[in-house]
Amino acid sequence: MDNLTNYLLVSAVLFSIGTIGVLTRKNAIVMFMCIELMLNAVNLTFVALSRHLGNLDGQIFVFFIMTVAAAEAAVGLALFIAFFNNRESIDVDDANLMKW
Amino acid sequence: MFDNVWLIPLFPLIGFLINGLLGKKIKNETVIGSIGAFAVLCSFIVSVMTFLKLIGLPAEERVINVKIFTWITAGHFNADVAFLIDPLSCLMLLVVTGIGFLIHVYSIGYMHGEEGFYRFFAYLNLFVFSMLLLVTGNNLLLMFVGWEGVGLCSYLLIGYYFHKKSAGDAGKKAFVMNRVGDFGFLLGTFTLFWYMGQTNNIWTIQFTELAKNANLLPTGGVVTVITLCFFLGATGKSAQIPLYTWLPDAMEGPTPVSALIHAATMVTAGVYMIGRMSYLFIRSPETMTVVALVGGCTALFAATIGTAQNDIKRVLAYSTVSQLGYMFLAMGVGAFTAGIFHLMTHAFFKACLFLGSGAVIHSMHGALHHVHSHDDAQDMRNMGGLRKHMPLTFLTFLIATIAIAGIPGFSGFFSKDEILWQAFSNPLHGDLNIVLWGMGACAALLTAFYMFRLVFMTFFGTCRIKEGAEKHLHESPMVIVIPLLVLALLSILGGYLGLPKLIGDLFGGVPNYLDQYLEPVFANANQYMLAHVHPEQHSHTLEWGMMAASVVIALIGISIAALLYLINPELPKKFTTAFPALHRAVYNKWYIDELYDFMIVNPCKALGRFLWKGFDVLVVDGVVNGVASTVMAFGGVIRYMQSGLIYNYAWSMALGVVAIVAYYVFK
Amino acid sequence: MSNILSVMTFLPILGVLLLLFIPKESKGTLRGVAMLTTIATFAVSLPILTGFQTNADFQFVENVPWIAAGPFAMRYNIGIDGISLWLVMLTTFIMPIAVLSTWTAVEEKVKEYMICLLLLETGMLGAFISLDLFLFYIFWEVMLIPMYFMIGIWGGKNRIYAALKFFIYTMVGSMLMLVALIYLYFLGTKAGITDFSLLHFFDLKIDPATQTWLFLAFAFAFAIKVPMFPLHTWLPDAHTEAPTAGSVILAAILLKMGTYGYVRFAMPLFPEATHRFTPLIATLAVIGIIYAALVAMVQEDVKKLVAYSSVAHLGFVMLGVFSLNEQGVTGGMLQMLNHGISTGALFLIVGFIYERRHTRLITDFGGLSKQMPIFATIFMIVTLSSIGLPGTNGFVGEFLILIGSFESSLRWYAVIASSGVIFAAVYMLWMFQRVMFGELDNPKNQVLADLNLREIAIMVPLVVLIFVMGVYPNPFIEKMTPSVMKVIAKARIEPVATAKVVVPVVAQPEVAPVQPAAEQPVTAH
Amino acid sequence: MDISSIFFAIVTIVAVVSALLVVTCKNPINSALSLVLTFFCLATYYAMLDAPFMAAVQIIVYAGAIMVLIVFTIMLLNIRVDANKKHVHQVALGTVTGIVTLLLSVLFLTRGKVAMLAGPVTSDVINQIGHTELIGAVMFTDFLLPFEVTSILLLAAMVGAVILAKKKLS
Amino acid sequence: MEINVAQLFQTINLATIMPEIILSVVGMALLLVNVFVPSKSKGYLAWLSLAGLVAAGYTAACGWGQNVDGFSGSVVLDNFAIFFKLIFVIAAGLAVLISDQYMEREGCNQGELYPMVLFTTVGMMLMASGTDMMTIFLGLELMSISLYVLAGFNRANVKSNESGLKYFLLGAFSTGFLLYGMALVYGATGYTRIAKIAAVASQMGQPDILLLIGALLILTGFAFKIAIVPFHMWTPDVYEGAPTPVTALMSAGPKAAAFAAFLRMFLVAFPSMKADWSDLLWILAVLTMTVGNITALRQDNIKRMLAYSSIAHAGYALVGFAAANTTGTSGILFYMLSYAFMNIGAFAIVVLVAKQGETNGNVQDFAGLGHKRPALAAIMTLFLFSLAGIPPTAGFIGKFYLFSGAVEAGYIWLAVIGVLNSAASAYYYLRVMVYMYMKPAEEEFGWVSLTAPVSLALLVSFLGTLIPGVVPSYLLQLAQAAVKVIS
Repeated sequence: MDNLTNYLLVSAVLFSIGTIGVLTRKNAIVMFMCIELMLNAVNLTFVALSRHLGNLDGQIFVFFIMTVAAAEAAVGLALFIAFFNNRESIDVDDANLMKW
Repeated sequence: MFDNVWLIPLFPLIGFLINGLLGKKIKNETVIGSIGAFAVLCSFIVSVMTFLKLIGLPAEERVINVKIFTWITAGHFNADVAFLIDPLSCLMLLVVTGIGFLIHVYSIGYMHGEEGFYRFFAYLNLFVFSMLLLVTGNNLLLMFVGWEGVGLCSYLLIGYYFHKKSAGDAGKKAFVMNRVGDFGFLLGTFTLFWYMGQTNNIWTIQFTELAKNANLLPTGGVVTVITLCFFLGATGKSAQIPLYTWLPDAMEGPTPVSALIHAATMVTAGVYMIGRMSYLFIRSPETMTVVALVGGCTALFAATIGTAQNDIKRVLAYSTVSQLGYMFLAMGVGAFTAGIFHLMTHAFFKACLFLGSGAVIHSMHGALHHVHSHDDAQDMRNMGGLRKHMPLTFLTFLIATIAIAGIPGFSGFFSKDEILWQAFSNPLHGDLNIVLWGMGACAALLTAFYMFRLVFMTFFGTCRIKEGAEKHLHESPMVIVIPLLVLALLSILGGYLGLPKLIGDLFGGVPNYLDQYLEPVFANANQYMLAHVHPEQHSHTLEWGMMAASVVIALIGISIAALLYLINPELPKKFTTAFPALHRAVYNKWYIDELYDFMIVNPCKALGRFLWKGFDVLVVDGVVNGVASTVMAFGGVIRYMQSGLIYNYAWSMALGVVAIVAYYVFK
Repeated sequence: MSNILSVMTFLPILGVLLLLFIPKESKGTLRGVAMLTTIATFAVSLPILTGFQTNADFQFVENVPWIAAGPFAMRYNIGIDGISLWLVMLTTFIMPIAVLSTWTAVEEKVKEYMICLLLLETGMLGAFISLDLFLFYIFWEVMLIPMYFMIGIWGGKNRIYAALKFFIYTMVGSMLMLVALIYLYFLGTKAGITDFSLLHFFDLKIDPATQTWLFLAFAFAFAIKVPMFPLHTWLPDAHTEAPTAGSVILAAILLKMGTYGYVRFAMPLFPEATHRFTPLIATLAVIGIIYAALVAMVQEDVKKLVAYSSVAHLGFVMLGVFSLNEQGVTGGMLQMLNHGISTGALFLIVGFIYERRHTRLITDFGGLSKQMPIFATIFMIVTLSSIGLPGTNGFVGEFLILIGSFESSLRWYAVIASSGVIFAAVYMLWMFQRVMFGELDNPKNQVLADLNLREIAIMVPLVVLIFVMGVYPNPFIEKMTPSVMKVIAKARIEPVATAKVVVPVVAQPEVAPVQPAAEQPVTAH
Repeated sequence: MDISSIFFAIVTIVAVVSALLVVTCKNPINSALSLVLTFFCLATYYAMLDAPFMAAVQIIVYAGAIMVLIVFTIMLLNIRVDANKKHVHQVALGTVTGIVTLLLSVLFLTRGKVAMLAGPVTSDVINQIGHTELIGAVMFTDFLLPFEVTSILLLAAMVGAVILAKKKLS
Repeated sequence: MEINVAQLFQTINLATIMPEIILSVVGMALLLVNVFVPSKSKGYLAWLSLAGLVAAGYTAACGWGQNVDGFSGSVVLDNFAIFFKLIFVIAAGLAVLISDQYMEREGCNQGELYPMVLFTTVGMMLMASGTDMMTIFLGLELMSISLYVLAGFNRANVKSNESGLKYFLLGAFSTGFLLYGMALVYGATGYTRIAKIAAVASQMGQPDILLLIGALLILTGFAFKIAIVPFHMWTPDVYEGAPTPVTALMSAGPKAAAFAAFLRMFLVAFPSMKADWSDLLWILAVLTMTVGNITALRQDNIKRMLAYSSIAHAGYALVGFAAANTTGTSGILFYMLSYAFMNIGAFAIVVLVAKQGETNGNVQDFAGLGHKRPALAAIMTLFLFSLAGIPPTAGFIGKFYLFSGAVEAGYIWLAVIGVLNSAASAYYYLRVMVYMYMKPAEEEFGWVSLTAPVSLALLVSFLGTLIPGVVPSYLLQLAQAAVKVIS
C-alpha cells in the first residue's frame, strides 16, 4: 500500500510540474512537452493502480494514452509548423490576433 | 301621462345634430338660427304642457318618474335614463327653455355674421339639452351627465373665439374648475351610494328612492361628508368660493352665452342640486353652515370686486357670482324656496342685464369698427350717455338693475328680501344669523352701488367714445330688443309669484304661489327642520323693519353711486389715489387668480416636470438603463479576461479545477 | 362552423402567405390584400359575437392534443367567454382601421409592414382565446416579434432604442411568468392535473406562500405589459417611436393583454395572493393615475402625452379590476375597451397631423381648428371620450370603476383616483388648446388640408362607438356579466367571520330583505 | 529501508529533477532532453511495477517516436531560446497554482481509498504467463474496440499532419 | 490465458458500431477519391460524404429501441446513443453542405476536409456510444484531433493557425485532467467499464474522495469540450479563427458529444454522488450562462458573438443537467438537436454574408440585409429568435424543457436566473436584427451566391428550427425515450 501511495504521489508531483510548465512557459513546443509530462504522470498512476488492483485495464489504458499522445504529437507539431510558417514564431504570445 | 317628457331634451338634441352635422352645408344664418330657436321653443311648449299637467295633479302626486331605458347595470348598481318630473324640475324646465328660447332669438341677431354661426347654435342647443338632462334626470348619474354636459358646452362656448388665447384659457379654466367640482360630485355620489347600500341595503342613486329613505340617514357624520362633497360640486358649477374664478373669465364667450349659461341657467345648477337634495343637506347642520357661510362670503366678496371693474361684462359676472352667493346663503339657512325663488328672478333680470350689455357692446363694437378704432368695446370708460342712442335697451337695463338692486315692486326685492329675512330669522344657525344677515346686507349695499355705477357710467353722462364714433351708435334690431323687453317684463313680474306672506296679506291674502308650489319638493327637509329646530316667533314689526332696512340699504348704495359717478365723477379718481393699494387689490380681484397659480397650478406643473425629468427619466429609466449599462459594462470588463493568451486560458482552466477540487477536498 | 375561432385567428396568417407571393413593388395590391384580410377576419368574428350565449361558459371551444412529452401535456385549447369576447372583437375591429391608417403613411417596405400587422393580429387573437396556459404563453411571446419590428423598422428617430427597450422589458417579465407557469404546472401534476388547461387550474388549491410567489411572477409580467407604475417607462418611448398603426395597436390591444392577464389568470388562479397584494396593486394603480397625469401635463410631444395618458387610464382599469366586485371588474373591462377605442383614436389623430407636418411637438401647432374643422370636431370628441365625459364611452367605465372600488376595500384609493378625473381634463384640454386653438400663426400650418375621405372613414366607426358605448353600454355589459361574476367568485376570498364585515358581498336587492322606510323610527320631537 | 526503496528514491529524484528541468530550461532542446530522461525514469518505474511491456513501449513510443518528432520539429523550426519577455506574474500565478494542485493531490491521494480488488494479475501470474501475452489477451478481447479506434485515430492524425504541414498554398 | 475466438466474435456484434464503420469506410474512401478529383470539383466529395452521413444516420436510426451492446460491453447502441448520433449526423451534414462554398472562396478547397469531418463524427459517435472510459476517451480524442486539424485547416490563414494552435494546446491540457480523473476513478473502483464502476460506486455508501475527485476531473474534461465557465476561454478565439463551417460543426457536434458522454458517465456511473455534483453543476450553469451572455453583449464579430452565445447555451443545457431528471436531460437532448439546426443555420448565413478572407464578419456588415436579401434575413431572424428562446421555435421548446427540469427538481432560482439570462441574451440577438432590418446598408452587398448545398442546408436548418417549435411532440417523445435508458 505504501508502495502504491508513493507512486501516486510521484505521479502527482510530475503532474503538478507539468501543469506549472503549461502555465508558465510561452514556447508552444515546451508547453506541449509539459502536457506530455502530465500525460506521463497519469500513465504512471494508471500502471501503479493496475499493478495494485491486479487487473491490466489500467495498463491497456496507458497503451492507448501513448497512442493518442503520438497522434497528438503529430497533429500538434504540424500545427506548430503551420503557425510558424505564418508567424515565424512559436511563441504563444504571438498567437494573439483573436482576443476580447 | 308624462310619456312625452323625453321630447323636451330631444328637440334641442335634434337641433344640435342638425346644426352640428349639416350647419356648415346650410350656410343660411336665418335657417340655422331658426332651427336652433325652434328646437328650444318646442321644448318650451312641451315643458309648459307638462307644467300644466303637473299642477293639474294633487300636490302629493306631483312626483313622476319616467323611465326611457336602462343605461348601466352592473351588480347592484343600476342607472336608468329616466326623467323626474316634479315641481322643482318643472320650474327649472320652464326657466331653462323659456329664457333659453329668448336667448336663442336674441343670438340670431347678435351673432349675425360671425364665423361659425352654425357652431354657435349647435353648441347652444347642446347646452340646452344638457341642462334639461341635468334638471330632469331622475338619478344622480343622469344629473351628472347633464352636469358635465353643461360644463362641456360652457367650455366650448367660452372658447368660441378659439383663435384668441384668452378665450381658450378661459374655457379650459372653466372646464377644469368645474371638474374639481365634479370630483366632489362623484365622491358624494359614491359615498351616498355606498353608505345607503351598506347600512340599509338600499343600493340606489335615484332621487325619489333616496328621498323616500332619507329618514334612514343619520344626522351629521357621513351625511356631512356626502353633502360637503356635493357642495364642492356646487361651488364649482355655481362659481362659489373657492372655485369662482372661472366665471369672470368666462366672459370671453359671446354675450348670449354669458346670459344663458353664466347667468341664467348653468351656474344655478349647484343651487338646483342642493334643492334637489335638500333632504340630505338638512341632515347635516355642519354642511348647512358651510353652505350659508360660503354663500354669504361669496356674495360679499364678489361684490367688492364688482365695484372696481371697468369691463361691463365683468361687472355683471361678479354680480352673478355675488347673487349666486345669495342663493347659497338661502339654501344654507334652510330657505330652499327662497333660494329657488331668487334663482328664478335672478335668471330673469340677469339675463336681461347680460343681453342688454350685449346690445350695448354690439352697438359700441359697430361704432368703433366704423372709425377703425381698437378701443375696447366692453370698457365702460369708453361709454357714457348711451341712453340717448339706445332708449329701449336703456329702459330694460334700468328695470333689471332696479330689480337686482332690490327696490320694492321689482322681482329682485322680493326674493332678496326673503333671503335676508330668512338669514336673519331662521334658527338653524343660532347666533351666526346676524353675521349671515350682515354679509347679505353689505353685499346688497355693494350690489346696488356697483350696478348703478354701471348704469351711470354706461348710459348717463357724456359720451366718452372716440370722436366720430358716436353717430354710429344706434339701437339694436328688434330681434334683440324683443327678448330684452320680455325679460324686463319678467324682471318686474317674476317677483309676484313669491310674495311674502306679510305683503300678501296686505293685498287680501295673496298666497306665496311659489312656496305652495314647491312645498312637496322640500317637504322632507322642512319637516326635518321643524322637528329639530324651534323657530322663534318674530313680530311683524321686526319683519317690516328688516324689509325697510333692506330698502334703505339699496337706496344708500344707489345714492353713493349717483354721487360718485353722476354728480361728482372726479371723486372716484381721488378715492383711488387715496387708497392705491386697496384699489389695486380690488381691481385685480384680490389677486386670487395669481394666488391659485402660485399655490396650485405652478406647483403642479413643476411637480409634473420634476416627475418626468427627475423620476421617470432619471430614476426609473435610470434604473432600467443603469441595469442595462451595468450589464454591458460587465461585458466590457469580462471580455478583457479573454486576453488571447493561451497560458491565461490554461490558468483559468487550472484555477477552475483547483477551485472545484479544493471545495470538495475541504468540504 | 365549430372551428370558427381557429379560422379567425389564423386567417391573417393566410393573408401573410398571400402577401409573400406579391411582388414588393405593387404596394397597392399589398395594402389591399392586407385590408381585405383584416376585414375578412372582422367578418369572421361577427358570428362569434352574434352566436355568443350570455353565460359564463367558455364557448366555441376547440380542444385537441398538441404536445405530449415527459411530464407535460399541452393542448390546443381555445374558447372565449364574456371577458375575452369583447377584446377579440376589439382586436378584429381595430385591425382594419390600423391597416387603413397606414395607407399613405408607410411607403417603404409595405410588404413587410403588412406582414407584421397580420402576424400581430394572429398573435393577439391567439392570446385572447387561449385556454391553455402554454398556448397563451406562446401567443403572448409571438406578439412581441412583429411589434418589435414595427417599432424598429418604421419608427421614428430613436426607434431602435425604443424597440429594444420594449422587447427586453416585456421579455424579462414574461420569462419570469414562464417559470411560474412551469412551477404551477408541477403543483398541478401533484394534484392530478394532467395538462395545461386553464380550467383545471382554477380548482387547484395552492398554499398562500406559494401563491404569493406565483402571483408576483405573473403580476410582474402583466404589470409590465399594462404598464403599471413604475414599470411604464418603455411605453412612452415605444409609443413615440412607433408608426401610427403600431401605436394604435399597442395602445388599443397590446396593453390590454396585461389587464386581461390579471383578470383571466393572475386573479382567479391565486385568490389569496390577490387579496394580499390588492393594496399594493391599488397603490401602484393610483400612483400611476396621478403620476402619469402630472407627467402628461408637461409633455411637449403630443404622442408622448397620449402615451402617458394611457398609463393613467390603465391605472383606472387596474383599480377597477382589483376592487373585485361586479361594478369594478365590469368597469375595468369596459374601460379596457374604451381605452382601446379612444386612445387608439387619439393615436390615429396624432398620426394624421404627423403625416401632414412631420412633427409632433405641441409648440409647432396652434390654431388648427380654423384650418381643419372636421379634424377639430373629431379630435374634440375623442379628447372628451378620453377624459371621460358622460355620454361618451370613457365615462361609463371610469364611473363603474370608481364606484366599484369605492364600495370595496379600496375606498380611499378610489377617492384619490377620482382626482385623476381633474388631471385628465387638465392635460388633455391643455394639449387640445395648444394644438387646435389660438392663432394660426405658423405658415406651415396655414396650408394644412382637412381630413380626407379615407381618414374620415377611419375615424367614423370609432366616433360612433364612442357614443354608442357611452349612451347604451348595457349590451356590452350584459354579455360579460356572467363571466365577470365567475371571475369574482373565483378570485374573491370571503372575509373571515371574525374580520370586520364592512361590505355585504354582492347583495342582491331583490332577494335581500329591504327594510321599508316607514318602519324606521323617525327622529321626531 | 530496503534496496528497492532506495532505488525508488533515486529514480524519483531523477524523475522530478528532470521534470523540473523540462519546465525551467530556457532552451527547448534542453527541455526535450530532460523530458527524455523523465521518460526513462518512468520506464524504470514500469519495470519496477512488473510491467516490462509497458516499460518497453514507453521507451519506444515516447522516448523513441514522440521525442524524436519533437526534437525534429524544434530543429526544423530553428527555435531559439525563449525570447525573454517578462512574465513574472504569469510565472508566479502558474507556480502557485501548480503547487496548490500538488497539495490538493497529496490531500486526496492520501485520504482516498483505492479499491481492494485483488484481481487475477499478480506478479506470479505475470512471471508465469508473461506480461506481453497478458496484455495482448485483454486488449484483443475486452478492449478490442478501443484498439481498432486507435487505427482511425492515427489515420486521422496522419492525414491531418500532412495537410497542416504541407507547404504554403500557392 | 485462452481466448475463445467464437465467443469473442459473438460478443463483438459489429452492428453496434455500424454507423461508425460506415463513416470510417466512407472517410477512407474519400481520402482515396480525393486524389482523383480536380480541385474545382471538390463539391462532389461533399455530396459523397453527405451520402455517407445519411447512410450512417439511417443505420443508426434502424437500431432504435433495440439497445444492444457489443465488444464485450465497451460500446452500446441504445436509444440515447442513437439520438445523439442523429444529432452528429445532422451537424456534420449541415457543416459539410456549407463547406464547399466557403472553402472555395477562402482558397483552401482541399478534399481532406470531408474525411476529417467524417472522422470527427466517428469520434463523437463513439463518445455517445461508449460504455467504457477507454472508448469514450478514444472517441473524444478522435473527435478532438480531427477538430484540431479542422480548426487549423485553412493553413494559409493566420487566424486559422492560431485557432488550431490554441484549441490543440488547451485541448491537450484538458485531456490531462480528464485522464487523471479517469485514472482516479479507475483506482477507486478498479474498472473502466461504466457499468462496473456504477456497481462499485453504488455499494460505497459515502462516496470515496478518490472517486469523487476523479469524477470531478472527468467533469472538467468534458466541461472543456462543452465550454463551461471557467473552461470556456478557448471558445471565442477558436470559433473566430476556425473556418466558419468548422466553427458551425464545432459549436454543435462536440458539445453534444461531450454532453452525451458526460450524461452517460454521470447518470449511469455516479448517480450515487448526485448530491455532490448537481450543486456544482448548478453553480457552473449560472456562471456559464451569465458569463457567456454578458460577454456576448459587447461583441461585434458575429462569429465571436455566436461563440459566446454558444457558451451561454451550454449553460442552459447545464441547467437541465443540474436538474438531472428526465425532463431536464431529455431537454438537453432536444436542445442539442435544435441547437445544431439553429446555430449551424446561423453560421451558414454568416458564411454567405462574409467575404473572402473572413472579412465582412461583423454585426455591422449585416446592415441592410433585410432589404437586399429579405429571405435570407428572414431565415436568419428565425435562427436568432430561436437562439434567444422565443416561441414558436425549437429553441424555445428546448429551453422550456430545460428550465422545467430545473423547476421540477426544485431548482427554481436556477430557472429564474436562466430565464433572466435568456432575456439579456435577447439583446445581442436583436442587435443583429437591428442591423439587418433597421439600418441601411453601408456598402453594397456583394453577390451572395446561394449554391445548392447551402440552400439545402438553410432549408433543413430552417425547417429543423421551425417545425419542432410548432409541433415538438414527436421529437420530445424520442428524447424522453432516449434518456430512459440511462436514467
